[in-house]
Amino acid sequence: MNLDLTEEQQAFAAEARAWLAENVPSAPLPSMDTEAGFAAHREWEAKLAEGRWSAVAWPEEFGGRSAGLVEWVLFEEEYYRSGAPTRVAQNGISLLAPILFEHGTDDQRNRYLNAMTDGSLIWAQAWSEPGAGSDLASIRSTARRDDERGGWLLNGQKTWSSRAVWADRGFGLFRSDPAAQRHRGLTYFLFPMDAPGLTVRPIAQLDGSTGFAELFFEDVFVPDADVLGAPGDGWRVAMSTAGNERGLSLRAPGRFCAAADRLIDLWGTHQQEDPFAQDAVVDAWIKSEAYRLYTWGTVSTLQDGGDIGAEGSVNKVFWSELDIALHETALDLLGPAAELRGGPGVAGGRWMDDYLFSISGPIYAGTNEIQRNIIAERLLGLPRGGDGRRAS
Amino acid sequence: MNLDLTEEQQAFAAEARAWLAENVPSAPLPSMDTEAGFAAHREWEAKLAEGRWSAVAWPEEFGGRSAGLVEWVLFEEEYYRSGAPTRVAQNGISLLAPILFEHGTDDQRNRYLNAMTDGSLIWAQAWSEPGAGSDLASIRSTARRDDERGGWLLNGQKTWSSRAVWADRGFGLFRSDPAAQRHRGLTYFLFPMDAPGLTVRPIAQLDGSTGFAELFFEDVFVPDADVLGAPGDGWRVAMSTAGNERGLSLRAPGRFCAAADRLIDLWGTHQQEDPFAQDAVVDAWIKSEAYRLYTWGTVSTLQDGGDIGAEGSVNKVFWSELDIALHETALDLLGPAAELRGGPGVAGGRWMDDYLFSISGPIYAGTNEIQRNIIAERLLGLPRGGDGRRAS
Amino acid sequence: MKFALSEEQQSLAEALDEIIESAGGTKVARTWAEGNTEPGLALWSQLAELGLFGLCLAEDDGGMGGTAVDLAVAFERLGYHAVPGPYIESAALLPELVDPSVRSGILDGSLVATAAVPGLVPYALDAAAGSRCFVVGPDSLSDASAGPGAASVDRTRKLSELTAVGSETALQTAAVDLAVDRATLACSAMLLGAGERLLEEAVSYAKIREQFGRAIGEYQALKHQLADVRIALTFARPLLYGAALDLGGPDGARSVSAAKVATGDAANLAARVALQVHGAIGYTEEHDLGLWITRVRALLGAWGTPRHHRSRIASLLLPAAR
Amino acid sequence: MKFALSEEQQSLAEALDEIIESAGGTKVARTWAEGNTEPGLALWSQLAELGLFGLCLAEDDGGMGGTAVDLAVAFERLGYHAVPGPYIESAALLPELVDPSVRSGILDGSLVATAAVPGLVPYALDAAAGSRCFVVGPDSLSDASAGPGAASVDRTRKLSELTAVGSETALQTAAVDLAVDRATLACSAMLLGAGERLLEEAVSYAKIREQFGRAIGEYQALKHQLADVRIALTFARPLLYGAALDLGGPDGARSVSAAKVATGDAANLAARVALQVHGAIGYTEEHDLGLWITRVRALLGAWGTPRHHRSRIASLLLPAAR
Repeated sequence: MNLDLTEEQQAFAAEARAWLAENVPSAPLPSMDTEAGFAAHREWEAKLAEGRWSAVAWPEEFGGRSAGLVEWVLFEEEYYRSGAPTRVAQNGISLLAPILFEHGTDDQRNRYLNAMTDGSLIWAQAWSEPGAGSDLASIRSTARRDDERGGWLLNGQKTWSSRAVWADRGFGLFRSDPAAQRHRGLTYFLFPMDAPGLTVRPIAQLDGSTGFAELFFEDVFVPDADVLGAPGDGWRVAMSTAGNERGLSLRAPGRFCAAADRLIDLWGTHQQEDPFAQDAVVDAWIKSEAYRLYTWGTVSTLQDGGDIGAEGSVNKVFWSELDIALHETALDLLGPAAELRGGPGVAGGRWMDDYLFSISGPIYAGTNEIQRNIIAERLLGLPRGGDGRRAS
Repeated sequence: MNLDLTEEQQAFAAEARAWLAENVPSAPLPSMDTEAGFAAHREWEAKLAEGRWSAVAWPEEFGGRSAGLVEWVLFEEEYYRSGAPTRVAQNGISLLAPILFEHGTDDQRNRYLNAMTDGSLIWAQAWSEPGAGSDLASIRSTARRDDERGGWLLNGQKTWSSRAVWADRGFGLFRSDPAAQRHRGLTYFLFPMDAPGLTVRPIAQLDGSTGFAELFFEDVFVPDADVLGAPGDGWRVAMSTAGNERGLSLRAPGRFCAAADRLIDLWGTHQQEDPFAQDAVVDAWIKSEAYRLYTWGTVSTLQDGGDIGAEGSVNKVFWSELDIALHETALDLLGPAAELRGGPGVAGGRWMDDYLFSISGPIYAGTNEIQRNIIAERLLGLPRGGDGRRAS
Repeated sequence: MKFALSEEQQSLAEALDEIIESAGGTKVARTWAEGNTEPGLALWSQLAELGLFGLCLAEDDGGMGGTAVDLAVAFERLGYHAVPGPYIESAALLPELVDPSVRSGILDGSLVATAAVPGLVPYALDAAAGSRCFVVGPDSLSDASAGPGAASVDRTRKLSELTAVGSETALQTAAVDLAVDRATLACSAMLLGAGERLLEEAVSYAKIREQFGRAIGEYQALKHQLADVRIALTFARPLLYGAALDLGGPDGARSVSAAKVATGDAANLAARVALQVHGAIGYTEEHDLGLWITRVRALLGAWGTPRHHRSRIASLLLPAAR
Repeated sequence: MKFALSEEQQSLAEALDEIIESAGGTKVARTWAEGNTEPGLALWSQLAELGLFGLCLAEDDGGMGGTAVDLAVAFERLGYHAVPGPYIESAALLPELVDPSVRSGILDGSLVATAAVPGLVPYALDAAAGSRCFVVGPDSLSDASAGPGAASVDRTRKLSELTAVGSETALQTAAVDLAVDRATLACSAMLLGAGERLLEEAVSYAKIREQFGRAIGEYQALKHQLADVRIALTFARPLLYGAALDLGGPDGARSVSAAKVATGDAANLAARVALQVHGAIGYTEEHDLGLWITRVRALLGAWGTPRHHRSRIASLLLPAAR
């Protein structure tokens, strides 16, 4: 057992650190959920691509560096510690790309992967439907065969579609076999956001941002070339994404380590007023360390050919609760100034904005209730309730 | 709205305070779950009876003072603040007596009530059965009619019978109609602990005490005169006790206020070593205050003819969690000495002993899970689960 | 001893509910957040007519001669409906501190006053919507001018730094302390009202919203979270009333602090659970839930943070504490 | 980078499990609690044969030349089986502090040594069962005589105050600090093992125990409590291994403290939930559950309380902290 890095790995991390120090914008970009902010984040993706840092784990032909898992985690750690912007390309790079690599056609990979890395192709995800919530399989949007044009016609409604307002393309599941129930008869589609028949309605959020949207589909045509995996096989195809969303790729440990470091700095400047926050600050640091080390354990498991499976649920509950506790501690330290929304020169910095984001953590990517069911049933082997409820 | 006491009430509290100051043993009695301790507690009950403080709310003919609810709460507050011993007579006075007053015959009241107040008659309760846990209605012990002798023959097994090892008599429910299910066909019996056919097996506990026991009934005869309420009506009769057990009478606020006061004293002497315990100490005080004030609200409701109902469940969860948090804070303050069991001169005092008692709080008198179901379904009106589970 | 609301107090609560609901309920907060203060100020006038701003001011001073319990009852309703505006400042803090001419303006609703209390309340609420700003010092009162408004997490709240202008009026320290504690009590009542509303919204939603073919309120995990909210609110309420009875007495300070801590904790738990029960829909601006979630977050730090109040209690329980 | 146990480490754990289970498993703790140390001391000898007491001592010093990770692996098993006796003292604290003659006695199991570390570990464990007592000062070691044993919440633990006798042997401060941190690491591993066992017992019981006609493990409220225990233990474990890797290095102190805090918190949660799942039966002495519940409570305060370790982390993260 060791945490030793090879010389190559150390050099890789040093290269990333140096590049980020040189290139990360000194002032934070405006929120990616505004038009100007979206454009600024797109530019940042292009800059990343220039340095070939967009998707380090991808093959070089698609803009990556063929980096291993260890390097990928090292990069993420450097990325967040550098204060670099949140990735507007995340839906594509973290959620869609792993599926394209596994189930996509060569044509799909060639058309989409490179464009994802330089910011020219940003994806919206279209998982949820109104009224479905965590029950992702209760999909009512339909895909009807159009043999004449060699494709499908999408109809129905999706919601909580992230990045949808300014994204270029979207991906999601539609029911292609109207007779099939739940997980069966679904097909995975890729579609342009400006397709005729597709209407995007932004959803304003608690924190004032509008990054999510409702999507209305009226006979939106998708050619066969943009079906991902086999028709009817959508659920199985999508589940590798869901595993990813909950697993390593959604929350790199660097994010929490960097936030814990900022919290320690904040505490340093507020310690006189509030010595009693010590334990909460220390606990945030301990937990971010635990998350960092746990991730190395996961990397080791994956390198040995193991898989994460239901461990992803343990992970999700842990980081989402850590994220809230860490930000609540910061708000406590800030006192009455905590109430102010962030902006240049505001006393509380961006802590309140980040807090508002954190409280959505236990809801999205599978509520923490669903995750705890999965932990209890799949990891601990407890019986399912006889009440027809499903763990996921 | 006011918390003002009448002159009479103030005089009553002063009288109780003075008597307690004069009479409470200066050294704590040995545990009532030992033979010597049980005897010492019995003597203390006799002493209380001399001062007519055993059951202040009872009519004078039964050894009480006909005191009102307010006086009763005032007495309890004074009692706990004085450091007086725990009441070995509690099963009888708090659980059984309210039922005797409501459902008992004159003969039963005359035979039992006075003797409960002077320590000469201590009761064991016999609610639970092995394997039943919180499901009190799943009673399998039986009562068979014995017309010849004019009574009933009890058979079966009870467990978690408190005070049973040294008690004089016991009370509990038995299934008198073997064909009836669950809440129906049960009868409430009073029986001597030395009855032929009744075997008492003490159960040693985590904290080393043996206050609970298993009871084995083999044709234990109980005359008709010791059936409480009508045969077959036992569940309805017993439920007034269950309500009591969860309500006002089980945990007088004085108990927590006195413990919070001791915690504040402890903190005063450990503040240098552990300033960071401040918030936990303050929270224990706030919650004991909340409990005290809440109790006055309950008294006001009862005085106005209202009843507690499912509010008792809110109460039970709150005090049981407060009790644990308060004692954990004390253990934190004590540092490594916390580990020591209490005894004269021990550095940690009785805090660890009381902590061990506190962790049984969320289990007994209806687990906190059951109580939360009751709160959700009866107070909030949420639907019962379709899984056949009952709230109580 | 009667630790329960009187019929008059229950009627007061009902009267407030009716007026606020007739004025549009939560719509008032929404328009206020969008910068249109008209419906909010119209409601302000109606509540002035009811006597809200002189609720616990002596009748000789033009008030209703009520008690701090009445004040708590009224402010719980304001929190329940997420009513916007500097009510704490105008109705709880200032009436006994300002001179009679200002006071009469406050009482009849013609004057919307706000204030900062340096060290405790550094930013004044809704200075732009108000007609007078004050800085309340430890033993003084000054007129003030307001800096530009900054955005709060609660979109109905605009916060400004104040600069004292003109001469100070000297005040008794005890009078200032009492006024600040009364304002803190009002804030606690608002938190309790917001918490009760959050629980109500969550319970209603849990009864109708289905997941995996059943009402989510049937699932024990959500049931128990909601039960915990009920417990927290139920035990915060007597602390609020207890503080109202103690206000101005020897235990007033620690009782008010206890009420602020407990109502804040309970309301914060209510906000977290209500959001969890609603899921993503509760996180949208279209849904009213965010009004209370953000209000609770804002009020947690207003009129003394939990840190401030816990330390005040500590120093009163054990004088050697910091 | 390979942050996972090696096959050898897994074999070590299995070997320990086999020896301890053959020796009677939890029966060893029960007889020890009743004052019969014979089975416990027989197990002690067997574990000495396995090399436990020289596990991470250099081979030149007669040890196995293992790492602190091996030590953590072994002590997790001791905690899992609630093995009684001063193992932390003999196997983790003392081997590198005592002189070679004492050390060889410890290594071959003939010498059962215990110790107090004034300021951190005021009471020595099981002095009566042992053959040598030491007081470990900041830079010294002394033989010691033991006062009468006092009862711990854990009935397998008897605690004594020690009085130094004879002359002090001088030690390097760094060597003492390292030994104390190694002992703390061993204690953390024991906590994790106890926590894992508590979870295992609770899960097994939840599968078979019925209430209201169904296995209690079907009820979501208990499921989620058990899931939370799984989460806490899962994230405490990497901190334990991380601390083992860091031991003796520049981050050793804070990593060991983090491991002690996290394993203690996780094990304490496991104890609370396991008791809640079992109900009254778990509170009886007849049931084994109490062995781990009381062990966890005792170890929480041993080798540095959570307070001590959190404050140590704070002082290392931010030198200005106390």
